[in-house]
Amino acid sequence: MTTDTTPTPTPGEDFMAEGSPRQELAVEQVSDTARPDQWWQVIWSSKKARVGVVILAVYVLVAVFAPLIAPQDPLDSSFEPLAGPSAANWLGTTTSGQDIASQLIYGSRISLLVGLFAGLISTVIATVIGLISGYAEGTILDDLLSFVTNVALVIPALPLIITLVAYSEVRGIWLIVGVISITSWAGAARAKRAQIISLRNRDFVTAAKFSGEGTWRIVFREIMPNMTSLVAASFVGAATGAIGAEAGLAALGLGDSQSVSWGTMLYQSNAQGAIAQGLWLWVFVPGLVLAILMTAMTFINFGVDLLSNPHLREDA
Amino acid sequence: MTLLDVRDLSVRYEPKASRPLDAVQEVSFGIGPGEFVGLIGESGSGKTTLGTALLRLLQRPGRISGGSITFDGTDITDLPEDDLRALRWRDISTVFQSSMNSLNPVVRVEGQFRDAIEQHSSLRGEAVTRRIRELFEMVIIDPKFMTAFPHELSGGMRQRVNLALALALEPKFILLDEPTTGLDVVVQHSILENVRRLQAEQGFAVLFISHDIGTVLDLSDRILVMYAGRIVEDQSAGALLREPLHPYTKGLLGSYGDPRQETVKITYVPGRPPDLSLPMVGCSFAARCPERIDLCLEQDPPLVPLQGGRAACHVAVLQREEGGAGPHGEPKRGFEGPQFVKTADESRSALTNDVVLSVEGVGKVFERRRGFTVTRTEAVSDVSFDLRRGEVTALVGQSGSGKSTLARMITGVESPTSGRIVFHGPDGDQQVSGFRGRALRDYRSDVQMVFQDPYSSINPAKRLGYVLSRPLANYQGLKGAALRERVMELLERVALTPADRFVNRYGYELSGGQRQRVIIAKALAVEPRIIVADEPISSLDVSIRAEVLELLNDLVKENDVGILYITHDLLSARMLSDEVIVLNNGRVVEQGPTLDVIRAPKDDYTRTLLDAIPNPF
Amino acid sequence: MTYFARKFGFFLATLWAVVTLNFLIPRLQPGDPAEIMVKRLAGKDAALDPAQVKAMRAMLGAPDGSLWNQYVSYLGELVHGNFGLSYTYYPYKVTDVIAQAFWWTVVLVVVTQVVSFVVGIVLGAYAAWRRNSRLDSIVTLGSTFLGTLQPFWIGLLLLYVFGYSLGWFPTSGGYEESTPGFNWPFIQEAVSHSFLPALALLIVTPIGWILGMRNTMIMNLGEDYIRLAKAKGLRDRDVALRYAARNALLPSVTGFALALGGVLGGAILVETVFDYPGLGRLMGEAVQNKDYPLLQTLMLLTTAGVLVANLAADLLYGVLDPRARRAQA
Amino acid sequence: MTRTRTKPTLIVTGLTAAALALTGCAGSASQKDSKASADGMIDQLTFPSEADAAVGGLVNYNPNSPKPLTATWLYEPLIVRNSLTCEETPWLATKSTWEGGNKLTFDIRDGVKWSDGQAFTAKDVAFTFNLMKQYPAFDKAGVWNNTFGAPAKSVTAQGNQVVFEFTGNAAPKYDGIIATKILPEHVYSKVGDPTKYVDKTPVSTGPYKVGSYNGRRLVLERRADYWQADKVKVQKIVLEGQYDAAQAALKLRAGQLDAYYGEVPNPKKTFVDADPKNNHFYYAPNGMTVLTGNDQQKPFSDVKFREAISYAMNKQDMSLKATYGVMKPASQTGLKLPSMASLVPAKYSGEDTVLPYDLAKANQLLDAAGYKKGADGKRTNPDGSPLSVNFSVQAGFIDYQAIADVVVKGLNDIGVNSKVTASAPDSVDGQKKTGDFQLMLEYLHGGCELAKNIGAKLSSTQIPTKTDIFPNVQRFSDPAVDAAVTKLASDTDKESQKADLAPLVDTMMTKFPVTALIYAPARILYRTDKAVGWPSEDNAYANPQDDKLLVLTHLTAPK
Repeated sequence: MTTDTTPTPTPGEDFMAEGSPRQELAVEQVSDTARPDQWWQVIWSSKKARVGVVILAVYVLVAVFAPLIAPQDPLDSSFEPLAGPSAANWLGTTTSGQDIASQLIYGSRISLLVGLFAGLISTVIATVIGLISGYAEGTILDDLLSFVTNVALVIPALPLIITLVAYSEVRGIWLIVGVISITSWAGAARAKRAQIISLRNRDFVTAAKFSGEGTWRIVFREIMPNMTSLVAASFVGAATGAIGAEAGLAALGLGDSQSVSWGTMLYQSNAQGAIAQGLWLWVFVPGLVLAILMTAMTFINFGVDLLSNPHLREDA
Repeated sequence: MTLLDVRDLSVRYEPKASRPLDAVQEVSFGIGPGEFVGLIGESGSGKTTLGTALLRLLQRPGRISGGSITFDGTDITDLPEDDLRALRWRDISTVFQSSMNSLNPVVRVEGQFRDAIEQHSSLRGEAVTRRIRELFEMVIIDPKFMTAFPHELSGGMRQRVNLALALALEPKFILLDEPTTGLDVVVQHSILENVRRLQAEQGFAVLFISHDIGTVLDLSDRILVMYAGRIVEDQSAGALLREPLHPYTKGLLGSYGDPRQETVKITYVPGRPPDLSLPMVGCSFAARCPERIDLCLEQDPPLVPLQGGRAACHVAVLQREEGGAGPHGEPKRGFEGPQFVKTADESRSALTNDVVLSVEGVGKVFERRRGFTVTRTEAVSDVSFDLRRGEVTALVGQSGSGKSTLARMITGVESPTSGRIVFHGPDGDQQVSGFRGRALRDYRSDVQMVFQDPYSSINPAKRLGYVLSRPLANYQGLKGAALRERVMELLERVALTPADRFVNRYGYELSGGQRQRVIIAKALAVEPRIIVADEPISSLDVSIRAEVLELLNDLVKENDVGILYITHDLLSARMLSDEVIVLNNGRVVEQGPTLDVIRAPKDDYTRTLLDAIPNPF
Repeated sequence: MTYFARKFGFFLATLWAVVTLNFLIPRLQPGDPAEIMVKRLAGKDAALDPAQVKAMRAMLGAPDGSLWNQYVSYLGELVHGNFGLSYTYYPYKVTDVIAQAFWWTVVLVVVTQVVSFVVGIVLGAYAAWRRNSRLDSIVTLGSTFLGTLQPFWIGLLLLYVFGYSLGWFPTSGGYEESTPGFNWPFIQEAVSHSFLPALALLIVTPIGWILGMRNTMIMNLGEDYIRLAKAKGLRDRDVALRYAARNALLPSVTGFALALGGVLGGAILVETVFDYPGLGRLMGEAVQNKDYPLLQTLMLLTTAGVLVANLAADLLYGVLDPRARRAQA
Repeated sequence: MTRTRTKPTLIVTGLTAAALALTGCAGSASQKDSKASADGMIDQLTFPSEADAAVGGLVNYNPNSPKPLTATWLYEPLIVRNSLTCEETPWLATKSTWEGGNKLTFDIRDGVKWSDGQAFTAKDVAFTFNLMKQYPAFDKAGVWNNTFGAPAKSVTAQGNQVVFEFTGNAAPKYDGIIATKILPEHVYSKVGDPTKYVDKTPVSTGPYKVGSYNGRRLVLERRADYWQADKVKVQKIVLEGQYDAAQAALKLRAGQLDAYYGEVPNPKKTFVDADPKNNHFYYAPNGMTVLTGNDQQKPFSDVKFREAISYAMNKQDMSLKATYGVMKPASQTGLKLPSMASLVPAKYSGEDTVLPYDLAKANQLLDAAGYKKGADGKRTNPDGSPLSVNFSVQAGFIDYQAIADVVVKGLNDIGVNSKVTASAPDSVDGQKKTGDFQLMLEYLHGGCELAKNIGAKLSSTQIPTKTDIFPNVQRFSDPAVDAAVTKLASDTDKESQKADLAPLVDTMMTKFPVTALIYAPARILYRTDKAVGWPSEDNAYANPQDDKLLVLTHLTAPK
């Protein structure tokens, strides 16, 4: 293989790629033309997703380095209550003398944690149920799992969440994560079921059977890797939903009241009639940062969607 | 005067995330009124892109990057969409490749005629209906199907409807883009007959795009051969058959042979077409060309007039200039590349080895329960044959003939409803019927499968090494270095060498032929006694089919494995098999040693299948 | 035939599952409805007067017997269409209570859903057709941002701006001085009172439709029948509407039915923020008051509504998509 | 801080408020109101709806239904007792007389007419109470059962008197009996089960009759033939809408509401400051928030420990953080001061019974009691085992959570390792029943029936059971105290009651069964532009929240 002219540099091309300008004698060449773009390239190719990734990165940094960034301890109630913005309290203080800016900064931790874990758990549930159900399509097992999925899908989630949270003895972040997870998986499970139904009759699945693979291995090692983009999209979607749900629950007064989150900030500020007292920032800033985070994550999902749906590419 | 005049047309795809690609490069040709022109090329050659460009239907990121298209005196290259609209369908219409998708699934067929007719003519109401009825009759479809939805029509009917739709406004030019691909040979034939008849009657011009030179040859007045985005040869059909100029054309022609002959040779073009997104020096076919000379590597041959046609080949030009006596020798008619030869003697030595699996009077009835009615479909009835060690049995028939059902029963996926299948394995005879779990898995260490579509039968998310290692790990318990060594061996065995270049590749990085080799290697991994090969070549480009056949042939000889070769194509059956079983509607209509069946077919159906083999000679 | 039997069987099975869940969930919660009622009534709950609790328990008469017996009698009552007496509005029947709130929510939800569906579909289709245009970006980005806003937060914002600062709309309730019924003053009041809640729902809901429609439509635009329609020289409008949008609409139709469940959930928040006298608020109240019969019936009604909507969507799908019709036949 | 407003769980309501709380300029109906008319009459006052019903149109005035449209203005009680000062105002009864604790006689007022014109008699009263016997669900006063005192034997009308005879001492039932709404026999005797009776056309003795109701807005019109019509100056009362704090504040500021009884945080800033001349509030101490340890478990079973931590409570801070400084630190006597000052035993009178915040003293007490401080600053139990306190707080009760933070800070400051666990209010109620808790916040009601309040709090007979929450949540048990409570309960005489109370107060002050933190209010926020005469700190003639009838008779048009 002679390579006498410099190949056009291509991102992601490895040294083995034989796309030399003179393709002579490359009788058995292995080309990279058919290789799909790497997932990060695809996501990054969307302007929206780029914006989303950058914003999310900022939030993550703020959450990780909250102790360094936040001017105060968010639970320290030793400041003068109801103070306006100042050097010590950038956004003023709450009625119980806590620093609003610090609460806002620390609040990102709860939102991101809930998003991460509730998104993960919900995605795992959805994936396992969706994959098994779809792979077993037409059997009793599928009927059963589809039934459970459909029931979970039609039951109005919010009343269910409210009842579940009201039932629980202790309200902590893990409860919220758990409740959100178990009420939010059904839609994704259904999508995955549909997807695996379209994949399970592919020849490579039959081929795997002929390789002597067991069912679990076929489902999770052979088929699932072909659904990564769908799984990723459903994870990002679930995480976004979970962040919103956590805020919603907390704002209803059903959150973990011992931790600082944007939802609890909203709840506290409203319960204290913050607007009536002129504490604008206390009410509107948490809602705004929340919406920005969720928008950013939705933007990222625009990018992820491109993976599973090449038709959507070439935009942004 | 030409109806359609294409000059230096180039089409460029510019995806944001990857390299731009010139799918069509400076193509020039013309089509006269009423002329029937074939456009041949393998997948990826740019023929469909060219067709789409002619229709001005290119979508981003593709665009016409140069040249011009003149239709009936009007330059339509940059004609505004509004002006173009007047021309569309009234003058230029089309039939697309995928008959499944080119009709709007939610609108009745009649409506899809009506909107086009009303858009471009003054016909309204009942007159339109009459016209549609007329069109239906023209393509020999009962007009009662006018009110059907597309999904209610069979594939063949749908394509006839598409044809009728294309003719609705009596256009001057119709682009047929692989209109019969995916249809049964018999149906294919009747549709093409139809096209030819209508063209003769109505005198429209046709550009017929196909990957299969056989289908186009007898229809076309003139043939364009396309390779890597360029036209490499342009000759009248007769001249092309008589004296193909470009080696690639020779390769295409060489893919066919007459199965009745004593010795059948079919050639194949090794390798794969170049990556059009990379710059190219020299002739784009040079890498695969057996007649290549040094000049081919340095200079891109222009498409020049030659022998009344045109060709883009240095060698052909030099040979003609030299009159056949020069350093480049005589022009050769055949393709000088690798070939797969089967003699009659080889075929005659068949049917002597041990039987490894016998199918005894097998029938299969499917029952579908819908409400209170039960529909019984007899997919297979009373089929008997043997599979022998080191021999190939071909199961020939169209889709729906029951071949796949038989394959499923033989691989243990389904049970016969009557008769029995006996596997004469190392542990004694074993009746094959609806194995489950462990038993099925064990049985599959003896029976393996090669699939029709090499594109979907390799897991796109896994490296080849992994794909090949799984059966070894599962059935032979190999691990670590031993496993890896065996994987390499397998790759070498199917000539994917050097193996270490392939072992970490993904399936989609390979060409179709290479992929099919991987599948074969995988089937070989467990050293099975039987391989069921379900149409292993039908989705491959014509030019490389023989390559896979040859490999299978070698395997039979060397590994002493019995192959059940399922196909609709008697030529490949002749090349590969020792015994042929012709299935029609689930019944065996003819069965016997391959040569006997092909040379002296007793059944009409067998004859129809034989006729369907394109015979350019 | 089987198709319908299957659908209906599933409908019944789901209904049963939901009925059972509805029965269980409220009972799994801590708290005694009588105590809670007394707390709320007395207005100084911590001084829980045992005599009053006793009286209240005698009045509400619930819950007694084992969970299983309660369940059996619950099912029996349901079969007879007897949903019991509301604890909160004792001695009114649950059905009477719900009847009061029913139309408020149904009108609000149906109007907003239909409007947001139509708006979403139209905007989504247009964005896909004019893909990558400025309008496409505005629609996609804007609806994304609005769609991630929390409904109650939006509610607050609207209340503040339009209710209080500008004073254009009333800020709470469903009406004021008029008498409910089919009379002009009432309709006027009802419309002006519903406007802000409807707007709050409208801001948040179309995003799903817009993005869903846009994506399916973009996918459909790549289909051969669209190319053929263009090749036929049809006008853009015909291609966009009759070919692309008509097909892209199909998945949204089933989505529409499923979304109803979510909307009813969202209505709890919005109705509460706006003090709107509908089912959502009633449900919030029922949760607070542990009004089991009311809560059960509301959840049953909601889920049954969603189920029926799903069934209807399946049937509608058959009408819209001839391919599904054959599968049903 | 009573849990007066409905803050638990679903508090979206809170949100509304916030937005509403802005400028309040949505003028409408009640704006075109009434100025004082010449005769000192007031045209109309608007109060929030009493039935906090989400749906209108379900009319029911039956005073014993869970949510009548109004429970205040139609049916009347026998006697109104100001729950702050415990002064009684005769109402439908002119006089009550105990004979021992077993027999109670009411003199029924003459000249009272039902709103349908029929005369009100003692028979109606006897009928009402006998109805309770027949339908226990009606027996909110517990007359016929043995909660707090012996059940009744009979209730009979004797001329213009009604005589209650009990099987034993029933003195603590007095509060419930006098507050019972009297029903017309000629109506309620014909309706079958009165608990299931939907009373749409009330026949009542009260100052108002129903004018109109459109499902949302209840208009009550003054009865000219009311028995004390001369005292009622308000022509029309409108009950409309349910508001949360901020919403109410707005409505009040805009003059669309004339009084509001729920919690409004920071009433001074959100309401009074907007119009100091007309806007006023009165948060009367009505009980107190107490810190309740489980007295049957370590470490709260140790009196010394309870005493020590009582000094670590920064009540000023709690007052500030939880109530914006409105509610004052509470007296450890368990009595609401100053309104019950007269009941404070001589031993403590003149002394400041509010325990000081004194960490040094707390530390010193703990050291002395053997709770040693380890190297890490954390104390251990006297037996050396680790000491840690889990504080269950009702999630969503913002003021409780604010107090809890201060409590935990105080405890940690003296080396008692503590943490807060927020649980659903209902779960906390569950813990009250099971006793499965260490420390929580709770309410001690300062009602007039001392035996039912501070008495019940300390009596071992009032420890919660698995099914019922009784007041002695801390599970304090002392036979001497039980005896004192029994004595107090059976006494009907004020002076001897005071003497009976002394050992209970002493127990509070020395045994610290619970630690008093800050007072909890009975609230009113009101406007004086249309009516004056509202109760206030200076003139606490009525409990502003509970005694609305009494307040009404004091309202006059401003001069």
